Amino acid sequence: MLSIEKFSASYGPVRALQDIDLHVDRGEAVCLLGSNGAGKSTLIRSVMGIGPRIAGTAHFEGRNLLAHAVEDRVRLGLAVVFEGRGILPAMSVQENLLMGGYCRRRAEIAEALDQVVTLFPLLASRRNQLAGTLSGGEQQMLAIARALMSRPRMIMLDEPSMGLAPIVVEQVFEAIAEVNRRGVAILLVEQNMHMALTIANRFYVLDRGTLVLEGAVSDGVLTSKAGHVLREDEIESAYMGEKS
Amino acid sequence: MTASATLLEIRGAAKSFGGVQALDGVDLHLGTGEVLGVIGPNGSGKTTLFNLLTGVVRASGGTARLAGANLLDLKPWEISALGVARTFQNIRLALGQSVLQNVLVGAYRQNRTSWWQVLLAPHTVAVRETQAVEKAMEALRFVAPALAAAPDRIVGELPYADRRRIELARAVVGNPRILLIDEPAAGMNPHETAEIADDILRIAARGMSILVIEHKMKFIATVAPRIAVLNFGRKIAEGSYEQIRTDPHVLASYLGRKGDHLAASGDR
Amino acid sequence: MDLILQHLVNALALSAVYALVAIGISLFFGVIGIVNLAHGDIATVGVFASLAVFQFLLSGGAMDITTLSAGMVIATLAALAAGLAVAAISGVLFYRVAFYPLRAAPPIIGLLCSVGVGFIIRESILNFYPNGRNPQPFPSIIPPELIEVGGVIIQYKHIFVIGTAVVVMFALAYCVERTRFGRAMRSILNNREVAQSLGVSTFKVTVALFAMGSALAGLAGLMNALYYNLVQSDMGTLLTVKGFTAAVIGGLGNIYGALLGAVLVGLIEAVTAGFIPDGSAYKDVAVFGVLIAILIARPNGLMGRLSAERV
Amino acid sequence: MPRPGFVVLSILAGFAVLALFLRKAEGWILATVVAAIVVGVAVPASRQATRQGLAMLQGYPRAATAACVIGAILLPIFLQNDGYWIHVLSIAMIFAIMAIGLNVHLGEIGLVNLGYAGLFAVGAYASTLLSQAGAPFWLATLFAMAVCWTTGGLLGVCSIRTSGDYFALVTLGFGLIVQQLIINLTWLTQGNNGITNIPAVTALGHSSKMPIDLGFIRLVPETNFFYLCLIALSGSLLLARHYQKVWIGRMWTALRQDAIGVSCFGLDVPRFKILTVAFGSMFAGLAGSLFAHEIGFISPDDFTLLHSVEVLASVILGGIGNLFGVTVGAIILSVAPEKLRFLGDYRLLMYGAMLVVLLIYRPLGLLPDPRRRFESF
Amino acid sequence: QQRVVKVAYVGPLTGPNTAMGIGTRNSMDLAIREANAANALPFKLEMLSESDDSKPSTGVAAIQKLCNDPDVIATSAHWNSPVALATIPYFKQCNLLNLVSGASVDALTQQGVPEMARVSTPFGYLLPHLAENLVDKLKFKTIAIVKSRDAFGDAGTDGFVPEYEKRGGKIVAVEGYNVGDRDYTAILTKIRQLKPDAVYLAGLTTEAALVVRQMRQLGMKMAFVGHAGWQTSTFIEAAGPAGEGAIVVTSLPFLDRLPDGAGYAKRYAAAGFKEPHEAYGPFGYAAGQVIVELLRRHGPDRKAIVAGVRQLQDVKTIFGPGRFDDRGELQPKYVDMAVLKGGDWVPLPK
Ligand SMILES: Nc1ncnc2c1ncn2[C@@H]1O[C@H](COP(=O)(O)OP(=O)(O)OP(=O)(O)O)[C@@H](O)[C@H]1O
Ligand SMILES: Nc1ncnc2c1ncn2[C@@H]1O[C@H](COP(=O)(O)OP(=O)(O)OP(=O)(O)O)[C@@H](O)[C@H]1O
Ligand SMILES: [Mg+2]
Ligand SMILES: [Mg+2]
Repeated sequence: MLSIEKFSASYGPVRALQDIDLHVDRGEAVCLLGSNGAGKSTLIRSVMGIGPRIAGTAHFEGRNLLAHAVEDRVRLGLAVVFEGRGILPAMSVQENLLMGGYCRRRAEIAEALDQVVTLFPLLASRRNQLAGTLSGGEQQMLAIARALMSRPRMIMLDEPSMGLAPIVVEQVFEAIAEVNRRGVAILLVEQNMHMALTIANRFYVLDRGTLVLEGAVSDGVLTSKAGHVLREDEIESAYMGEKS
Repeated sequence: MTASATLLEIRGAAKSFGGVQALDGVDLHLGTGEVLGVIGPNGSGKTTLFNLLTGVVRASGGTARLAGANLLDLKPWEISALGVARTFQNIRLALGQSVLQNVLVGAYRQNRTSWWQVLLAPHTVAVRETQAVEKAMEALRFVAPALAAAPDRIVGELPYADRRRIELARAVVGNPRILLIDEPAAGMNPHETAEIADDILRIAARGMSILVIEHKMKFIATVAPRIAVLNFGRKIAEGSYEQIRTDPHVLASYLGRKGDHLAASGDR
Repeated sequence: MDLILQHLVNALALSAVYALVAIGISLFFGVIGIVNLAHGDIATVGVFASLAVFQFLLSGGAMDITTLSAGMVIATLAALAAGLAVAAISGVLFYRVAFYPLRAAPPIIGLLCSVGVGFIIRESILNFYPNGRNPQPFPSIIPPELIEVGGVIIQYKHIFVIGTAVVVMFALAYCVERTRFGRAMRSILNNREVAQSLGVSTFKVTVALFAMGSALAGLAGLMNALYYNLVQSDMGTLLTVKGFTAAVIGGLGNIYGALLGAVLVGLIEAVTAGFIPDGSAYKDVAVFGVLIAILIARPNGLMGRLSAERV
Repeated sequence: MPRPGFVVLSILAGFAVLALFLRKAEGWILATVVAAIVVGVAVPASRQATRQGLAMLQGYPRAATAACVIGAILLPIFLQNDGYWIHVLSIAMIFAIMAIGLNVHLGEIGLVNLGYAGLFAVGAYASTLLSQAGAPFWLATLFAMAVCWTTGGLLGVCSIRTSGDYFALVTLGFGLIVQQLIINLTWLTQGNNGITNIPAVTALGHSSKMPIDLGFIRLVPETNFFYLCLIALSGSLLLARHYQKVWIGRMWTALRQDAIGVSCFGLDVPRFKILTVAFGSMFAGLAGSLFAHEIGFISPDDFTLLHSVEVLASVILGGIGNLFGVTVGAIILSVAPEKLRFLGDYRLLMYGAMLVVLLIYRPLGLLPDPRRRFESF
Repeated sequence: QQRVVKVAYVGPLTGPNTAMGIGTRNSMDLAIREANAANALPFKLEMLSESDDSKPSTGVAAIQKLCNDPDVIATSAHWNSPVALATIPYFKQCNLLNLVSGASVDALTQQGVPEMARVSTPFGYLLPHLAENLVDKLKFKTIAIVKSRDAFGDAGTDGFVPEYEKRGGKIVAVEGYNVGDRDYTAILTKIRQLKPDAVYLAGLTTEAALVVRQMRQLGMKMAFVGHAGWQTSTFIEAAGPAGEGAIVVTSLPFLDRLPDGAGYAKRYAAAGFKEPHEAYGPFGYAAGQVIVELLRRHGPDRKAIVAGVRQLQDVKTIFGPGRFDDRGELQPKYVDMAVLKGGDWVPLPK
């Protein structure tokens, strides 16, 4: 579904991504792990078209993403939850959600709105509050809900559990799993590795801009690409690099 | 905790935003040198409590006594003068400035001079400036040794975790009596979370009293011997981690069914 | 009493003329976050386009239209339509040439750039429009008769401009607050990157906005021209200053606020000019005095947006 | 050649070429030079060149500064004693002083001031009135600076609550009100007729109306003010730079980006804002006093909104926040209209076009302040 | 080798009032061209012009530029009074003659500066004439004044009010406005209530046209009077039918009442200037004639020319034979009354 090849990006002299090869297949949930500054957010932003890119290709459903303007990538079925939430602060909760369905038809929006609100009942009671005045966690819920509004074929989530109460984290992961079960592909960036691996089919580990490990998960068992069985702390040390 | 050492005494702190009752009469006390964890569901009023205590938001009721003064009546800079410093949930740094410049902002209070002095007594001013830089570097070495090696890096180019550390350094540089820390471990991986926990314990060991908000239970259990739980702007429980993790209200509203979040090798 | 009522009527009509500009300025601010100081000059472009059509169609004839004929009606409609269209086009052009390259720059740069554009427009009309240096009569198509109600004189054009302003305000407010297009416009100001990643084509939406806002400026200019029947190349400056003032008093970004602000400005001017001996010269002082007082009491204007910023 | 020597020589050569350009470039030569500059601005490579050139200068700050000072001192001679251009450059330096002051408002704490000409007027009239009452020039100037400092403080009070475009409108109103008051308080200001016969500046028996006789050369009387303005400009630059470098400058930056944040670290934001706005306004007093005594005549027409916009444009085009940049910006913008005179009626048209083109290709100014990359205010 | 001798016009060639500046400049140029063509002088004259933009500071810069050009021997400068006031010290400093052809504030020639002289008519001569005509001839006993808040409006009022009251007229209101205003209904409504015999507008064209239009729209039928400041062709167009019947006191000569008016008009047209000569053209022409005469008598020498102006007791200009008085004013001054009739300014029937 999404396939990225030889992808590199840099901020001026700072190289943030180097020759990344990554793919997400139809209906898959893929988890991208890595320590701070590894380049996870950069990858997601660049795929969406608002980050830097200097080399490489990215295809979505066989179409060349890089040839599409940012807004058209949404129409292809891509949705994103940014790190730091990316809500529209001066617009109400309701309007934020409606903006999520910007590319959808009216009837679809109404339906999606119902579903999203059942997932996050709190949002329903705050419909007319300005999104900028929500608490950090509330904003995070709004961002996830908004991404679901566009009925995407694939969602990229950048640290969706950040700042959420434990009980909500559970709900959010359940929701992601549920969305995934309905056939939406997921690319998930998470620090909360344990949780992330409960819903992922495969995982990548990024360290200082390069992919260092890649593998599959099934029933809680992690296997590397080469077929070795891995423990979670082995992955951890992979992305901690020399730091620890 | 013994009441005799109480440094900060919050009574009935309340705040409403239009229809939303963000805080609804919260009582808390903080002892000298103590670390108090504050947890609670999203939107339960934790950050608002910090905002009241630092004068960023006007309270609609209650008192917070520190050294005879009621913080809820004071302006932010007056509160700062009493020795209260904080970090922000949404990092607030000057992104275009260097690490050192940002930390120096925290040293403002001890090292300021008057506008006239700047003009007429450049020497005094220069001495103060050097002192401030020394203090800032020391704070950096204390909470972010890696950054102390590169104090001229521009903050906007640093990853998230480093920015959090700079905020922490900026808060401790003024040697405050009370430190308010809002979700220091958000967006950090387990390893970094552990580092931050360690930092906080070391800060506390220097005699600063700390109020810390966090959603990561492992973290909060490590740093805070006593934890207050807020929900809908009220305190619903208070006690050690062991006490609150079994509290049915806390379980239902915050921790969730699975309850024990330390068991997993994750970080909750 | 008559006198007071008469002043009130005058003030309201004046307010309506200001309101149309203020609404446009407020709209631009609310959507792209830039105070467009060329707004009044775009209005002038529309006016002169319209004037050109009139001069062509009526070539040589009297500029004051008194008799109603089919030809006249067509000429009038053509001229007005031309005014709106040219204003819209020049607004889009102005966006593409000047604002688009600056879309990521701080708003103050946009403000200064609009000052430069204002210069270009004014000086171009001055130099290139035939006899552009001098004020020129604009045809009066509104019947000049007066309605006298108990000593108070009401002119048809009073009713005309007030009506237009109110209709435009409601239509625009609906468009911005309630429609998909309006939401898309506001989302761009909130966060450009996020808006794009939700599927908003920022370029197309902004072009549409400039077309709409500039046509609105053209309308404001035409109202002004029809009201005073005299136009000149620098008439836009006054419109911008008054419109900006009214928009700020009402609260930038709020379209109802713009109207309220305009009414206030109109009233203050009428009161100082009408009731204080030799007060006319001080009306700007009065307006700005009140403005400063209002802003100190309500920093975001009378109906300004709630701040969405929190800590 | 050793590099510092190269730096000094190239700067001095620059001044000489500038003088030649000002005096001699006319008609086609001028048009070509202007076109070349415009093209240069539009070409990205030139940005690179500017940066490299500046980097070289920064490598030898002392040599560069010394060369600039010497070059400026020699400029009247380079200009071959041409009183007209010496006068124009004096006025340009006065504008540069204003730009430095406005930069404190706009650049340091992000306040858009559309009424700086109002402060300029306050300074000019304050100084003139005292000077006509018999006070010496330096006293009148100090008085003007004090009056502007106070007036600026009042504006600062307005800035506590209002910000952004709202403050812009308050200052726009302020500028307008000042102008109206000057027009109407005729007993004090002589209204529209303006004040004529502002006394010349005298020091040590030398009057600014007299030529400077150096024995081997007699410099035209305009040179007096040229040097006076040069001293004032250098002083202003040093002063602004000095405040920028200590904690005050740091807090300016921090305040501009996050007022709530700094208030939590002990900064009394309202007080600090008032003092800052007052500080920035003080420069208008200096500039106003110089202007009044240089022209010898002031009237409300010299202090219109257009003048405010001109100062604003200087700051923005020069490079917000960069003291050197705003100085250069102000000098370019006040010399350009003189050089564009040959355009006659099309002068203002070209001025507007130039403004737009420069902004499009150099949105952060000719010499941008690198610290501002992450900002948008 | 022939010496270059330059004379210059400085005035509003850009900015507001451009039409006036250009008309005057062209007319002066015409006089210079004629002198050159007739070989009236042993050298050729070159005509320079600078714009003062109607701004004092620009004016000062322009004069300084001319001062520093030693070839410039005489000038005629400034249409706007504030600008003319501002530059006096500079003319004085470099001994350059300013033979004013537009600016009308009396003070210009009252400061004892020998470099200042004038061919045009100052307000001092106009306003008593207006007052006299309004009271004695037209019988307007009450009047409301609408004036611009600038030197022009001030001069128009200060010189008028005492004269008018001295003759028994009554001022019922004085209302100022700021140049650039477009709406006068508030002050006109106030004036309507007072029912004066006439409204006197002391200001310039655009505002005059707006005021008279708005007066008529408010149903005010009283007379509309003023002075030459707005006696322009633009006013006729801009005011439209509302302007019909407006009365002004004028220093702007009706060409057919001047000895050489018709010839001047013909030659101006023949010279191929793009712009009309406008009302001040004859003064520009006269200034050119006087300067040529001075150069003929005293040669290209700034000081000699300045000294020579007040001694000039027999000069022929477009206004006929004239002489300069000891203030430097060309006498006799032209004053007349005009009325807007049938779309043109015509002399007020005696
Ligand atoms: N705007 C920028 N300018 C310069 N460098 C940047 C910028 N944004 C990010 N970087 C650098 O790029 C690298 C990758 O950053 P990125 O934000 O993608 O990391 P991340 O893996 O998402 O980290 P985190 O877990 O902290 O979110 C980091 O080293 C960072 O310093
Ligand atoms: N300025 C405001 N206007 C309106 N409502 C507000 C404002 N600030 C906070 N609130 C509301 O007050 C409630 C408490 O917010 P607060 O930020 O204190 O929550 P929190 O406990 O810190 O949550 P989180 O853990 O998600 O950060 C929230 O429901 C929020 O929406
Ligand atoms: Mg990230
Ligand atoms: Mg919070």
